[in-house]
Amino acid sequence: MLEITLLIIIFLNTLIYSVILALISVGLNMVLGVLKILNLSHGVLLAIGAYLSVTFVRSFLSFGLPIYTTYIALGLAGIIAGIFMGFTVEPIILRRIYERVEIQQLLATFALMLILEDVIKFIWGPQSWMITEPYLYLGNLNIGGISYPLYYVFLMVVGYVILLITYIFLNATKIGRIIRSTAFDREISLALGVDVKRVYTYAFTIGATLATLGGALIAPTISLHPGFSSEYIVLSFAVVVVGGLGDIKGAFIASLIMALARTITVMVFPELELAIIFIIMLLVLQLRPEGLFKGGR
Amino acid sequence: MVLLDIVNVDVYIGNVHILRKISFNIEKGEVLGLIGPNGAGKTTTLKTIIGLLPLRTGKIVFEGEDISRLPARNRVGKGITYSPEDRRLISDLTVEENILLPCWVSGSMTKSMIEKNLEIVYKIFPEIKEFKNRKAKLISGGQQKMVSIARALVLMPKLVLLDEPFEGLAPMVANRLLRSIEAMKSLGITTIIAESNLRYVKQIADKIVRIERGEIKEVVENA
Amino acid sequence: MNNSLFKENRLLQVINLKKYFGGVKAVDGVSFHIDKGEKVAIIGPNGAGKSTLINLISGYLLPTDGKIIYQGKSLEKTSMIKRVQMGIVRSWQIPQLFESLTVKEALITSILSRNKKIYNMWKDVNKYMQKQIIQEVTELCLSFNLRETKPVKELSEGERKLLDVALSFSLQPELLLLDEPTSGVSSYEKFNIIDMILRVALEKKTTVIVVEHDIEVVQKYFPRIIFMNEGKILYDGSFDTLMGEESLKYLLGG
Amino acid sequence: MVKTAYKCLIIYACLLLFGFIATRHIQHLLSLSLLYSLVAIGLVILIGYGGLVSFGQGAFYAIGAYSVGLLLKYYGFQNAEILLVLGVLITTLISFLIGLLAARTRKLAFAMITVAFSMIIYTLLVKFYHITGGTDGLRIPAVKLFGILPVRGRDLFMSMSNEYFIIITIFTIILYITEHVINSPLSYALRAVKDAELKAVSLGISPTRVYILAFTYAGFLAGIAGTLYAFLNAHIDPLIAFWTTSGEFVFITILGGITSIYGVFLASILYLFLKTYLIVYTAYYWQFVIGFVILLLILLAPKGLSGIIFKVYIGRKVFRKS
Repeated sequence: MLEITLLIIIFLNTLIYSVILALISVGLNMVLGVLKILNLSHGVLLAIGAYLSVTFVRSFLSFGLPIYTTYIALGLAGIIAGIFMGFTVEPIILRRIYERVEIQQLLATFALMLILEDVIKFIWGPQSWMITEPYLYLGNLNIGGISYPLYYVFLMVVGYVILLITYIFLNATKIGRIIRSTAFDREISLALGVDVKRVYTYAFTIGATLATLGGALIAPTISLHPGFSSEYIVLSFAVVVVGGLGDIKGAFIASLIMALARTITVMVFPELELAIIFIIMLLVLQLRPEGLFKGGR
Repeated sequence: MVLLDIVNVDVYIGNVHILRKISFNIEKGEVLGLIGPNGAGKTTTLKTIIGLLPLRTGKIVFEGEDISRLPARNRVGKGITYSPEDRRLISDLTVEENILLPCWVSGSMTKSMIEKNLEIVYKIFPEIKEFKNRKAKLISGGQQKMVSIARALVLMPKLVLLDEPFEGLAPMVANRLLRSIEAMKSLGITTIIAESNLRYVKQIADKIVRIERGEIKEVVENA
Repeated sequence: MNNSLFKENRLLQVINLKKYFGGVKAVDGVSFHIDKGEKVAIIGPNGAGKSTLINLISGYLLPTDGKIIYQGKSLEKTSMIKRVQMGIVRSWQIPQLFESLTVKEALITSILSRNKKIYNMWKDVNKYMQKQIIQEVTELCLSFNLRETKPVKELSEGERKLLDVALSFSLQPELLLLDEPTSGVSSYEKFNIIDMILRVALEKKTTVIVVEHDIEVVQKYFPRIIFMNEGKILYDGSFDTLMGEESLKYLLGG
Repeated sequence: MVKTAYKCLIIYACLLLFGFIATRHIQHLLSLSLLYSLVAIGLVILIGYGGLVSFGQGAFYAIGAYSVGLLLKYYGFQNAEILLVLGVLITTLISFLIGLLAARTRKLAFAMITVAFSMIIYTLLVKFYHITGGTDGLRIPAVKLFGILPVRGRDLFMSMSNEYFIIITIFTIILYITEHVINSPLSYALRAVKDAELKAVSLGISPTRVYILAFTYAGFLAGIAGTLYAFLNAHIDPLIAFWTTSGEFVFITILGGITSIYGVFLASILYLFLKTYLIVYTAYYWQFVIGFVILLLILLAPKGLSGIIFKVYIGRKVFRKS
């Protein structure tokens, strides 16, 4: 009986952690695939989504709206933050560095990360923030005598729905396919008449929105403090490397693998909890530098 | 009536001088063969016309309008399309999605227009229909070549640029492609074919331009 | 002819060499041999497998099947760097060069590599600049009409081709493989370039294999021609007996 | 080479002189800047000459520092010179091993491998807290160099602090050695591989071997800087291994113009003083200002600080001619 409980919990933890990893790294990899820029400030987008949802949830509650509306607040915060960042950061900054050498691109997005982190501090202050209402409202689930927060299940379901919508968007809509073809071959897309500038803005906005939505979803589960997101960005590097640079589907599968590895490591050898993810990444870079799933593209 | 006029064009890639003062023109409805060995500058010429490479001096005039500084997508909008030498299909889209891509991009085409054009394309290349739902990476090189040309035709352009269209095609298919180009000609489509091999071009071109080391060597009317 | 003498003179032997890329037979059962001091031009239309053959001999690609015997040693598994040390040196069709160095520095880098001093990180380069090396650099620059102090990034396309060849010669190769040394240069420069290359090769007794598509160049400079098409050798001999120039031009697509 | 020796001696003399007049606080800052420039000088070799962007130098910095900390705590080595040598040896060895893994990759993959390594070190330092002290870090007592000179304190001439004296001395020596490295055959090979890897191979140069050597040297310098940091700072914590520290090193290198070791020397002084005073005056928003400066520099002056200086210089020359 205990074994089954354990298995269920491993399963749930893996899925939950993987959905967070996937939301941030699918977006990161999409930006990398289309714009050919590794956006070091992608992690801060997650933070912005999280912080904005604090504001939204707080104001919803202060207007006296019932707690269940805070879930709408979370979604709104994620989408608004993503669209706003997408339509400002890409046209104002990234567009100027496409022709530059890699190191300058990296450094520019690094600078952007520093700036955005302080903008967060400027708006929300250096103190910690918590919005536990949406988390507590759902209560707990009883799994074989162990109580398990239901909000995590909610997070997982919503996260997977968002990923599914993204998948459908990229595979079944015209714009989605145009984005994919631009990622695959920029030059030929130009020759087919694609407005590459606009595609870049769209792709970046979608990537950013995935991250901000991810931030909004995890916001109720953690205590937000400045700089909390810089760990997520390096985690998503690892995912992106394992999945293959620019490979969106690969990033999703790699998120699952990484989440499983982490969940198991936490139980067996907790000191290696995060290290294991980077160790897997190192191994993959050595054995299959193109990523695990190259050829399956 | 001159459709496209190329006047004293110089093109550099990096610091390398690729095209040296090239000039030629093509009449509306003509088929022009651009002939020259490997590395002579044929692909560069086509890429310059479609707008993938900038020219340093000279100008390109299309239907009386100087298009030298227009971005590629506006040139496509004016009715110029391009099928590259190395096919360059989007390998995880299906064959039909690849062909439809330019229609989706253009945005101004109605569903019925797209369907009509697609039908014409399938009439020219009937075998594409058989594998239209397969992923582009899963068809053979010759088939990819056909799809790449079909993709350039689906917009029913005024001018189509074909880079080595016969390369990799079986002789039978190549002959059919010749017939297709003739059919396109009767539809009023003007064609520039870049080839290193005279064999097929000789059979169809109205005019042959020979290019070597980035210089136009001769322009001959082909009887 | 005395058989052993014949063998002594033999530099390279290629036996039934094959290179397949998936279904594409880029080189399909090629055999020939080259003697010391020969000057050979490989010609053929687009996609005939000329460059692939050069890539196989230089070690940039490994063959699907077949043998490459160089000075009596079998090369199939030897790395490119090893082959360079054994005296097989190549140039590339589009010269990639060291843009941040000057002509002189590039040549010195190459000579230090030849002398196996290139990995030293504690000693000043000037300590290696004995008279003999300085003289060697000067001579190479003279032969190829290059100015020593000129930064590589300021060279013209013709000069880049020449530096590329000069770098190859600075390794004192036994066998020099040149992939289209005149492509990309204007028609009035092409004879000049081939002229310089062959003059130095004669002086240094270097064996040269050139991939070339310019019929005029081939006819004027190369006593032996290998004609390839679709991965196979169709002809190996002197230009005169090959066939009419017109039909050749047709085949090459000129 | 004589000229290099003079150059280094002059710099040494200036730094020495400065030590007599500067306040303790300024000396501390300058010492820290010199440590940063040591790491950045390694990056000049790796990025500027070799074209490989390492976002993992913070890890080697941390390994140097923690080698000292752990050797002191668990093995009780009291001789600073032994700690220094061991710390540098350990770091160099590890950077050689990581170099073996990383030298096969290029560009983004290389940057990511180094980030990954950095984060492994960081998480290990945090999670094995019973050994490393976790996020609280380790205290480093002032041990003695050659049994006489404590690595921290003011036992030397006038107002000069011991740590300042030790650091400027070692810094000058490294500067001198690095000048040699930059004029060595390997540096030419590095530039050759960076510009045209395939051509370098066809001249018989092995890119992997060249990159391993360069990477190891950069790790060696970061190791020296790290061990000295432990002596200087009395307290070390895992944040120095976090990837953003490595980002700072990369920034300094670019600010200094990527290929100039004197450029990064100036850049690291500029950066650390700027950062320190920004923290003093703006408390929370120093990152904003620094990020803004980086972004402006990249958008307006893509060649970095020495690029700007170069532009001004060229501008004058042109001006004079006309």
